[in-house]
Amino acid sequence: MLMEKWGEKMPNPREKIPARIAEEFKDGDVVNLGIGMPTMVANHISDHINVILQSENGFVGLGPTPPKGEEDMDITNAGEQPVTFKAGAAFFDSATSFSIIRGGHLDFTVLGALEVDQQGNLANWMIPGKFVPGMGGAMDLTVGAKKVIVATSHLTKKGQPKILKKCSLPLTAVSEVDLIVTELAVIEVHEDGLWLTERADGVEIEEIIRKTDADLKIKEAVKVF
Amino acid sequence: MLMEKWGEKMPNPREKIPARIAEEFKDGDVVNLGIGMPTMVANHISDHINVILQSENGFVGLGPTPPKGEEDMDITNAGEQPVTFKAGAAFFDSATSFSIIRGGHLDFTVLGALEVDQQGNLANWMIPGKFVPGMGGAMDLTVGAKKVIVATSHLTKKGQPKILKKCSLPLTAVSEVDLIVTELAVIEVHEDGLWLTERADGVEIEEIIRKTDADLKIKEAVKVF
Amino acid sequence: MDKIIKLNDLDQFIESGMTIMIGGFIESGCPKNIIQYLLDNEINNINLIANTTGFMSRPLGQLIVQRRVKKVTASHIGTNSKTAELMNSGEMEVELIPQGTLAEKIRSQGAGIGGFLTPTGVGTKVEAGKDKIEIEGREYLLELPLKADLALLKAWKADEDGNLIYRYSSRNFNPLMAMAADLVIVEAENISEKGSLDANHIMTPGIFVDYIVDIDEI
Amino acid sequence: MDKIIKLNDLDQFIESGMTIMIGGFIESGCPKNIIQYLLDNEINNINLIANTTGFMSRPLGQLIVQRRVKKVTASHIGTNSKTAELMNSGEMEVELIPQGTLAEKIRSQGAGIGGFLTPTGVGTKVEAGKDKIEIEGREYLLELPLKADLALLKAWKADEDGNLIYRYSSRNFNPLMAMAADLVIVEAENISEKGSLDANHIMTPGIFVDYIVDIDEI
Repeated sequence: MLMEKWGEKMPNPREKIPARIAEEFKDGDVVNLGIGMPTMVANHISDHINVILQSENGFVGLGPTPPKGEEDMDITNAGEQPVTFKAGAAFFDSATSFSIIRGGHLDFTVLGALEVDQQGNLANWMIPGKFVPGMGGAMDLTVGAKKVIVATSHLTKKGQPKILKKCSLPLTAVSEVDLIVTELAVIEVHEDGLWLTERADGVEIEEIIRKTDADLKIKEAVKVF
Repeated sequence: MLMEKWGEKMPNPREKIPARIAEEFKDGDVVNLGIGMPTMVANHISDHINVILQSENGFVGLGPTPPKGEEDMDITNAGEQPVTFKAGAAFFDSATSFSIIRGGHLDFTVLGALEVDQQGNLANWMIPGKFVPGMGGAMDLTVGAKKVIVATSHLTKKGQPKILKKCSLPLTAVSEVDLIVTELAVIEVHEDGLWLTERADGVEIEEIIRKTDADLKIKEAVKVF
Repeated sequence: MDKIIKLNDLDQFIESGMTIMIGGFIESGCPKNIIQYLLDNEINNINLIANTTGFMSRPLGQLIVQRRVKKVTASHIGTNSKTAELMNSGEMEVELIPQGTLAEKIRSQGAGIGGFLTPTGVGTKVEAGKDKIEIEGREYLLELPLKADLALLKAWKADEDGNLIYRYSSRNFNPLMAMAADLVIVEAENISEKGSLDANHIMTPGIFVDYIVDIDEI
Repeated sequence: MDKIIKLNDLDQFIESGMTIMIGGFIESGCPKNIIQYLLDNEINNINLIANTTGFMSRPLGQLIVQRRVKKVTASHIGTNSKTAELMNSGEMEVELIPQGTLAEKIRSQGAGIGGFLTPTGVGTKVEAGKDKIEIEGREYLLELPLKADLALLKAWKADEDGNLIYRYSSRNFNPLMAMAADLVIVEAENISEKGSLDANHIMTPGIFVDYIVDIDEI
């Protein structure tokens, strides 16, 4: 894994978050990456380990996006974007796909968030009256994966905290989130609440506390990422 | 279907019963044949219809026993006897096999009996303290198949009736039997009890009544088979 | 029994008001030619069961856009904004189900399972109206089977018996729906003669399939 | 990660007292070389989960004959008369489960299903100790998942990643058990290099498989 250094005052969430999340994986892990920013985690996985990507629509062993003109619409990810598959891949039906997800065979799921709170609750599938895309596979993924990583910008587009004392939006799952990675911080979710373990290079702990609407315990030695 | 004529006073159950049962099937039916006498039904199915045989161990499209020396022990029936498979056969796992069975995708199951009664109850999997082979697939088959046919000798080896007012042995399933075929009679199971619809050639109705320990309603025109 | 039919033969089997399962994930694995038939032939008031409502520019999505659906049961409707619009205006009912639960509900119907316990959705809106059962200290929702009058599927290869093989990730919901509907009609890219597919590698046994539409015959 | 091991490497993974699922229907699809290893290496007190107890003359059946099993969970024990003998003498516990229920209990474990409702066994001895739930006027038994420490499987083809293909009716319980045990070890007739199996036709994805025993190495 190439550990990039970020000089900017304001880290770019679209690069910083996926890069940091990719460091969590070890050789042989089976990982499901959600649509959007989580998908970008794949670009940052070290070449020195074999991480097996799983997709809800029914396969393990996803490879990178094919070159223009070589797309095969029978080989797509859960967002129906064309992908490729690696040697050793396997395809199956939706019941088997969710057996993998719900049956504890997935080491990690990486998902986006509308809100996440200090009980490890996640809300990412609807804003009542406004935005109702549906939960897709998110509820199964959060309940079933051994470890749930939330990849999210620290604030909403309007500048409001997304990490809260208690989610106000309809939940995706209760107490399932294990790790929150934003462009500013890495926060672990434990039984006793949220622990700030890492801050982004150039970002002060005070700034993270200010932009977080939850009780944040600070680890003795907060690392820089 | 070759309708054979039976001249003997005592019809041979091992031929008469399977031959009569085979007449129940129509083109396209999916049928599971139990171990023993039910298996022999296959030999009597008309060449003019395509009946698809299913086996619990995971396939549809069973064909006849292979010639000596051409057995393949990866192609066996539920009794682990070598069989062949026909063009159009398909193999699958045990969960799918019982999805077919329990999910209502089987038109007929043909099973043996220790006892069968006038409520359509069947006992065929254990004699407490004596004989406990286990139910295998029989409980799923009786509950799941659209039509349950019992193939049995009319009397036990000791000359006792097997068709009873009420089973005394542990049940395989409750009120699931639709048709009972013995070497003496064809008996339909209805909500109002047992109806004798056919008698074997050379067998009097009185003999059937005498050898049956259940209330037997007699159809207006009892046919000869 | 000859299972091979033409698209025009569908008028014998499909009518307005049916509960119809449609295979596919978004549009991948969707029987787009059969769906186009529904669009061209004034099939309305569909009770649709599908993983998503597709893209608005494509056949599955057009069923929503052209208001052919009275109720849709799906896990995700975000790729077709018309779905939320008709839901909000009250013109169409939408039932959202977690994707794994949706798959398992369809499988349960085909497998003769009366219901199943899933941890998915516990503590969320998905709980509403469902029994909760605790097993060894963990809570589960009791979810019930989902059935249909008709399943419309897409296969890569079919033989004359209706044995099916799907290609890569276009398999998805198709094999599950094949077992959960009273009538099963398949759109196949390739149709081959009886016995031509490897019996080891058939993904949907022909006993589940009623008709195969020969698309080359269009 | 190298998944290919030799039979002698099994001593690192298998010990007496384990709950072990063994694939196969009677003996078809049974990993007979691995079972012979258990026989040859004093593995005892096994909590065995298998469809049947096999034939007395063959490896699976010999586990019973040689009293290696403290409890067996199976659907049928009629092919091995020693099973009933040890059951009746109280030397071995036997739990009989309808075959479809056994398959579904194993699948449930692998699929993260907390339990399922089956009509099989209602009104019979199988009811004992189980909750009965009525859905739309029909009674069902609530059956719970079945898990194991170890699953021993037999495959026809395996690649280096542990992707498996089974041959004809030897598939049976193998793919279900592959998902229901903490550790999964497979005996494969043929082992081929990474990526050599058709991704469409893999029956057990390699993510479920921990080790593949190379039988040719014996």
